[in-house]
Amino acid sequence: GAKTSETTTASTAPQATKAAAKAGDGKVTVGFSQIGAESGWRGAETQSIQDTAKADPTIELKFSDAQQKQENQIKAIRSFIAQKVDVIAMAPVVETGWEAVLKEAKDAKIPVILVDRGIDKKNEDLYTSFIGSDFIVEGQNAAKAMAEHLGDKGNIVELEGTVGASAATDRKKGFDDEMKNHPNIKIVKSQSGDFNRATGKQVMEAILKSPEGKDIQGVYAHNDDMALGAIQALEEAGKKPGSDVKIVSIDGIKEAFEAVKAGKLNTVVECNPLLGPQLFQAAKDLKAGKQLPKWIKSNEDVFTGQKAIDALPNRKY
Amino acid sequence: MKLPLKITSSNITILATVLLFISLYGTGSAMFDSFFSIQVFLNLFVDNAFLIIVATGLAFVIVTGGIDLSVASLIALVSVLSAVMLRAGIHPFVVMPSVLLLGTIFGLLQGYLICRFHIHPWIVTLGGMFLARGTCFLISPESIVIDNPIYSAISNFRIPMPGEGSISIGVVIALVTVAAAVYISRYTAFGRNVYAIGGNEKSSELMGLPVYATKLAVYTLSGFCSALSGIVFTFYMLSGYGLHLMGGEMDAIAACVIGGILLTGGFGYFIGPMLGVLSAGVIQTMIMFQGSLSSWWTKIVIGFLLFAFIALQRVIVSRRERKRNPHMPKKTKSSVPNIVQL
Amino acid sequence: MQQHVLTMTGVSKFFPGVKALTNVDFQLRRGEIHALMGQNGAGKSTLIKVLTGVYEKDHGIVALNGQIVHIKSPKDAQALGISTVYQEVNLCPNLSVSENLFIGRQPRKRGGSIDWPLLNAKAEELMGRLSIGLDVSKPLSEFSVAIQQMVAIARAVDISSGLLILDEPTSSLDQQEVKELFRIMRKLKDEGMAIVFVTHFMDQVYEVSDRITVLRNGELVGEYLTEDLPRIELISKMIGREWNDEEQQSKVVGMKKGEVWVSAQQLGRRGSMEPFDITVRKGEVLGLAGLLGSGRTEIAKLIFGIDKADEGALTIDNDKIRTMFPKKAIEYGLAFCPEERKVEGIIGELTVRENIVLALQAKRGILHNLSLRKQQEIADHYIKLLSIKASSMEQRIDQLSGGNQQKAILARWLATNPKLLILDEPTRGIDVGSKAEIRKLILSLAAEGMTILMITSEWEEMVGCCDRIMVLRDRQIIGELAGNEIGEQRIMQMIAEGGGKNDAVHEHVS
Amino acid sequence: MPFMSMFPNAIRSKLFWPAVGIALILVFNALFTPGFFHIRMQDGHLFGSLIDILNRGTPILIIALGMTLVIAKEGIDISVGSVLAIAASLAAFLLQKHVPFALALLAGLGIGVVCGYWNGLLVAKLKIQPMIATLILLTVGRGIAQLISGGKIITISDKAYRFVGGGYLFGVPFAVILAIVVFVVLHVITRKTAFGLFLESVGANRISSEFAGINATRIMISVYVICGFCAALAGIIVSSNITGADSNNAGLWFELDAILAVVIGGTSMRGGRFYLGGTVLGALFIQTLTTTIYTLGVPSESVMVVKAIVIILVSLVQSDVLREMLSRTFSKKMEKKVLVNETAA
Ligand SMILES: Nc1ncnc2c1ncn2[C@@H]1O[C@H](COP(=O)(O)OP(=O)(O)OP(=O)(O)O)[C@@H](O)[C@H]1O
Ligand SMILES: Nc1ncnc2c1ncn2[C@@H]1O[C@H](COP(=O)(O)OP(=O)(O)OP(=O)(O)O)[C@@H](O)[C@H]1O
Ligand SMILES: [Mg+2]
Ligand SMILES: [Mg+2]
Repeated sequence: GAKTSETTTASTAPQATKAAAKAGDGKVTVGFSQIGAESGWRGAETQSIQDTAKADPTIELKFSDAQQKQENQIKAIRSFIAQKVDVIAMAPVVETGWEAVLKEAKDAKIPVILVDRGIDKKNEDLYTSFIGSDFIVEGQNAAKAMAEHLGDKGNIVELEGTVGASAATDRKKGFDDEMKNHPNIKIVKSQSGDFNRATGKQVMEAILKSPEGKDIQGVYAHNDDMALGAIQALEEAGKKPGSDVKIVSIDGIKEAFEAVKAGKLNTVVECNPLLGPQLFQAAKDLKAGKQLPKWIKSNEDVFTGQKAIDALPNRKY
Repeated sequence: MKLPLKITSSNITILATVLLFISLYGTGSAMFDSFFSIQVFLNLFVDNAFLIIVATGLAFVIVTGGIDLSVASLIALVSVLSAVMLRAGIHPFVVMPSVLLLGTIFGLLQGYLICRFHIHPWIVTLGGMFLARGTCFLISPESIVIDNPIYSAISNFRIPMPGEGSISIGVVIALVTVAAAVYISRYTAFGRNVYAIGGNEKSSELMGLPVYATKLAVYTLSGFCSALSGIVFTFYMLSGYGLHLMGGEMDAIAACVIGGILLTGGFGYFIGPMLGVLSAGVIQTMIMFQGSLSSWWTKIVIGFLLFAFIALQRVIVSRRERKRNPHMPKKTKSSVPNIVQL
Repeated sequence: MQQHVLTMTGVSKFFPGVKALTNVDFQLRRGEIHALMGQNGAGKSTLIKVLTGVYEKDHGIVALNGQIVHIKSPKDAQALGISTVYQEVNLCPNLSVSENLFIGRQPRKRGGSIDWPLLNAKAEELMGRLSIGLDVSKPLSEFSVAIQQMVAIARAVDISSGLLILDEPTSSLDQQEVKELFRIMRKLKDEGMAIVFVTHFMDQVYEVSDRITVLRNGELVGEYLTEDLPRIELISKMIGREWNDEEQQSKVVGMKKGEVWVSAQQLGRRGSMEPFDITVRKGEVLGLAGLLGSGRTEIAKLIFGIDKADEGALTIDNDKIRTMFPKKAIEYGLAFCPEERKVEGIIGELTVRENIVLALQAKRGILHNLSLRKQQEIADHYIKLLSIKASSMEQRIDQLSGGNQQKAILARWLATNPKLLILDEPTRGIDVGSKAEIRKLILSLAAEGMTILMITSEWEEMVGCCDRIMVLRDRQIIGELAGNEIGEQRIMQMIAEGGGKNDAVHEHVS
Repeated sequence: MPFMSMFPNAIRSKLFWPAVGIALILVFNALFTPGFFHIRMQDGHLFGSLIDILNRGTPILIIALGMTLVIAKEGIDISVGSVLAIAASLAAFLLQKHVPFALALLAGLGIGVVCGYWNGLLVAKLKIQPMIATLILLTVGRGIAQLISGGKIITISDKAYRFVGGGYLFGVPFAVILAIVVFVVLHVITRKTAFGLFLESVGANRISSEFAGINATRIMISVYVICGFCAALAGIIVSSNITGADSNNAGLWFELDAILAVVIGGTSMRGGRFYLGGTVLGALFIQTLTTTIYTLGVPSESVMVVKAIVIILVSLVQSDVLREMLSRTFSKKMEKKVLVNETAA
């Protein structure tokens, strides 16, 4: 839908804001502060945003990578303000600590769009819109899928993400909350696998050898990479992932879908990183003076069995 | 007072750094509009105040020939503790001194292990780093927002500067810290002992200097500076979080080295860490203004700019060193006739 | 008894495998200069370190002015008025001369901050008292060992109140500086100070000391009044057997006419050595004479390729060599025994054995590893040959006494079986007995056809060994002496006169 | 202790404490983790926690072996994690482009050597301080790895490549055999040639070594090259083991563990003497600790605290000063006893 609206925004926008008057060429300048490149998922998000911007001549993207550091993001936002961009977008590395700098943005009359991660609820007035999914809901969806696979009964292992990361905390929270409704399912072990494959595998190996690990029916991983590592560990231990041990994970990278096809992974809860088009559409709408909803939900789904196999050819990342 | 105004082997790195800083800033101004503005320059201080403080404290350790890897984690710990205490309703003016005290004790303990048992500082402070980070997660794995009005007020307070710019309280604290460090390093016995130990620890011992006490003090000071930096950082972030400043110790060390402080100890001026921080800050700002590098290119470019900076610095320094006549007449000539009389 | 400033009774100190001191008594009276004598490794430095709290003693009592004291660190010692110059120069190379002199006791301004101008002024005055004019604000590392030694002495002298200990302070000083030092020592003595003085120079002992204590193998031999103890007897007591002057073998006079083997043509390095010509003939002992800092070491370093020459050329065995580096030099059969043993010589953490075989191994290359047995054989051979005193060849070399470290470095180079042996101050810090042995060794090596290039500040030694002497001044060769011309007086004269025209050059170079 | 008496005194004392550390953790496991020592054959290979420790420990172990040499030279290499990622990404990338296995492997190892050479040049020739010199590659290297892989995880399907880190030879993990080979080769290089002597001598006193005719620059560069090679090999093992090259996370923070292993193994950060055997024990100690933590299911939040406490305890135990303090109080008691006996007699 981005292509059609482009001409209208280009012609109506010029005098809308102070910044645009400066730019004068009708371009929408967006400063985007990305967290980093810690996972394939985030890489896909970055790719989507950069590709969309490149394909659209009316967009000028200022991209800044914060290398996982909040202070770098704050600096980036300051520099966007200094450069007088039209819209600031960011994927906040944490929920808290944005008050001061977002206020500066507000004082400079630059709207802020949050992408894929939210910030503290108290600061809702400091940003215009949030585009993305809800980690808690993802966790809940994963729990529902798991309960279904296990017939509401069994022992499971939870592979957590990086300690302290909001995706990890919320996916755990959503999952655990939902599991309260399924009292016969027991989480016998919960360990951090740092969101990566090697650690995921190593942790799973150790768990399998612990007393509690002898009798498990399910593994819930906060992301696909850890699930893929766990699958290997299970196979090496002589278990059959997918049938002996049900596996549910979140994100939806291509390899996970392949694993579903191979029967080794049961459910993938999607968390869509391709937010580029939605982001720039929102930016243009803002410049055009339109009102935006506070939460623009990304298009997401839960894939199990045949549904995943069908979706596989269309996966981009 | 004989300030080192002539170029010597010890201040050449500083001069090289200043030179490179200015030329980088010049390049940035030429390349990007609004790069050359008071506020962009002042932002270098505003955004890096905490790093200046912590690097300055760390510099004392490095000059004695030691290292402190726990500094960044300690900052994170201070932020988390402050947040938790404030959430519990403790008054900010109780919170601040108590986290300062905690940081100081933390440094003291590390120093004790290092000095008393001769364990290598790398190991002790690596342990300290894990301990501080781990404690953060034990206290709260999530980030905690700080909404205390006093903290918010301090955080938002800006001191206007001439020419449409302003600085934060943190900057003031940082500048005071640097000034204090420069003074201590040059005008107190403690400061001079720090250099002596870095030059030759055994000799210092034989000269009767209080080596043990000085080293202990240096690690304690580093802990104190980390805690102070942690407070400034907490103002800056208004949140407490265990993942804050991951890998920040490397930034601090790099700042010291860029600022001409030798990791082997004994050399360097305490204005250096601040210059190092500013230089790294300019590189970062340039990349932000450039605004089209992907994540990996950002890393590569930052790394290469860092490399170019250090390599140029080395070239300038070694050029000067070669030019300088390394040999001086070691004796007054008057001694020659005397010998003949013998 | 009450004039005893210091009494040490029954002091023992053991290191793993070594009895460095066994049951030693030592007394020091007010207003005396007391020489502590003994061979390398006799325990002199250890006694001093025990006294000043560097080492903890295993047994014994130390009393200062009649009161038993427990000195646990050099700091305690200083607080009790004992100040020390240790054998190895122990200052901070990164600090300025003035700071090294006053660190720990800097003059303060009223606010409590260090008064730098005053500090520098005081430092200048202090160095002036020792007749040394230098820029005291320069880092110590920019000065030669001699200057560093003088700075250490100046510091100790200035600190001391009651007791001053000097462990081989004169080893790298020239005669003028030694004279100056003695003048000060006498003055301090007259003021009632007690001074302990360690040296291997017999002349100096007799010139300045009042009393002598002799140690041998960590045991006390006895305490004597200097005037009652003839030189020969002192040496006998130190080495534990009869000693006669005939052992001082002398060279075969007569210039050797071997072919030119190494020669330098206008070899030089900007800022460090004026271009010079030099020829070394096979089988001769060639000496480089000059004052400290005259450029003798520079010549040696250029020939050995440690400093890269930026002009001129070097010819060895008719091969013209443009760039020299140590490995190549060793392959040509050169060996270089450097003067600053702590930084350029020993590798402190390694064992005596490893230190001895190092250069030979470097010569053989990385792949032709010497087997452990072979290494042990070599080490054993040289430990015996040079009578190196070590508890075993697996002892760390930095635990050896200073003189024995020097011998181990000599052993390192002898092991490469060199054709040209460059010795820069080879006998610095070596006791009389060993000195004679080393001199004997040099002469016998020369007799066997080894060429030797020798740098020494002991002109007597130079005169006694060399067939030919090049005289240097201000980084230039100003003359040559051969055969019968050689004599201490001649050398001094040459240095004093010969370089008159070079003063301008000197300004230019610095 | 018959095993220990095989080694000379100095080495023995260096190996002793890490060995005790490992033993303590194992005893702890024997008491509190049932089945920890259980090893069985499964699909024709050994299977059990102990095998896991060896298997998972290999990447850190191999890197730590290389790091030992660098530290012996009074250097440090904090870029190993990034080098690891580069090597893994490059090899995986080439395999994806259907380059033959052998070539991909060579390219992966080769890039490690190049990275090591670069570090060596910066340190030995440009005389940049080691930590900063390698900090540059730490930053740049991760970027290069991501550049090669496009920030994604490259899946590896090549059978031969998978065997390197995931296969078994005679029932033993092949990676473990590789680690043993690396150890033996390094041992031979350092102890059967003069390399070890030269390295220790350069590490202890560079100037003296140069005076003695050793080419210090070449020695310094070669240790970084060896370290780079080791890091690359570890990268291949890691990526092969998870059948994917993860340019973002592979080898993250490995440098800290590797350095820790070296220091626990008795090699001083101040250069000079080094102990490859000690490093092996150090690495195994760290891995035993890690595996134990995972097996026990220590809450994720407290893993770091546990690790910190163990590190500090181990280094305290290793400290000569503490041992001397203890032995002194002990010998004082003995002395008193002797005195009592004497007076009694
Ligand atoms: N730290 C140490 N560890 C082990 N042995 C030592 C140590 N220090 C000295 N020794 C040994 O103690 C003995 C006495 O050494 P000391 O340095 O006192 O000799 P010295 O009389 O000063 O000799 P020199 O004239 O050569 O300086 C020597 O055999 C030496 O090897
Ligand atoms: N001004 C100086 N700055 C730094 N190093 C110096 C200086 N002057 C001399 N040196 C060093 O001191 C040592 C001795 O210097 P030099 O070779 O000039 O003296 P020398 O004639 O050999 O006398 P000696 O060796 O007896 O001191 C050399 O290693 C030289 O590099
Ligand atoms: Mg001595
Ligand atoms: Mg000399």
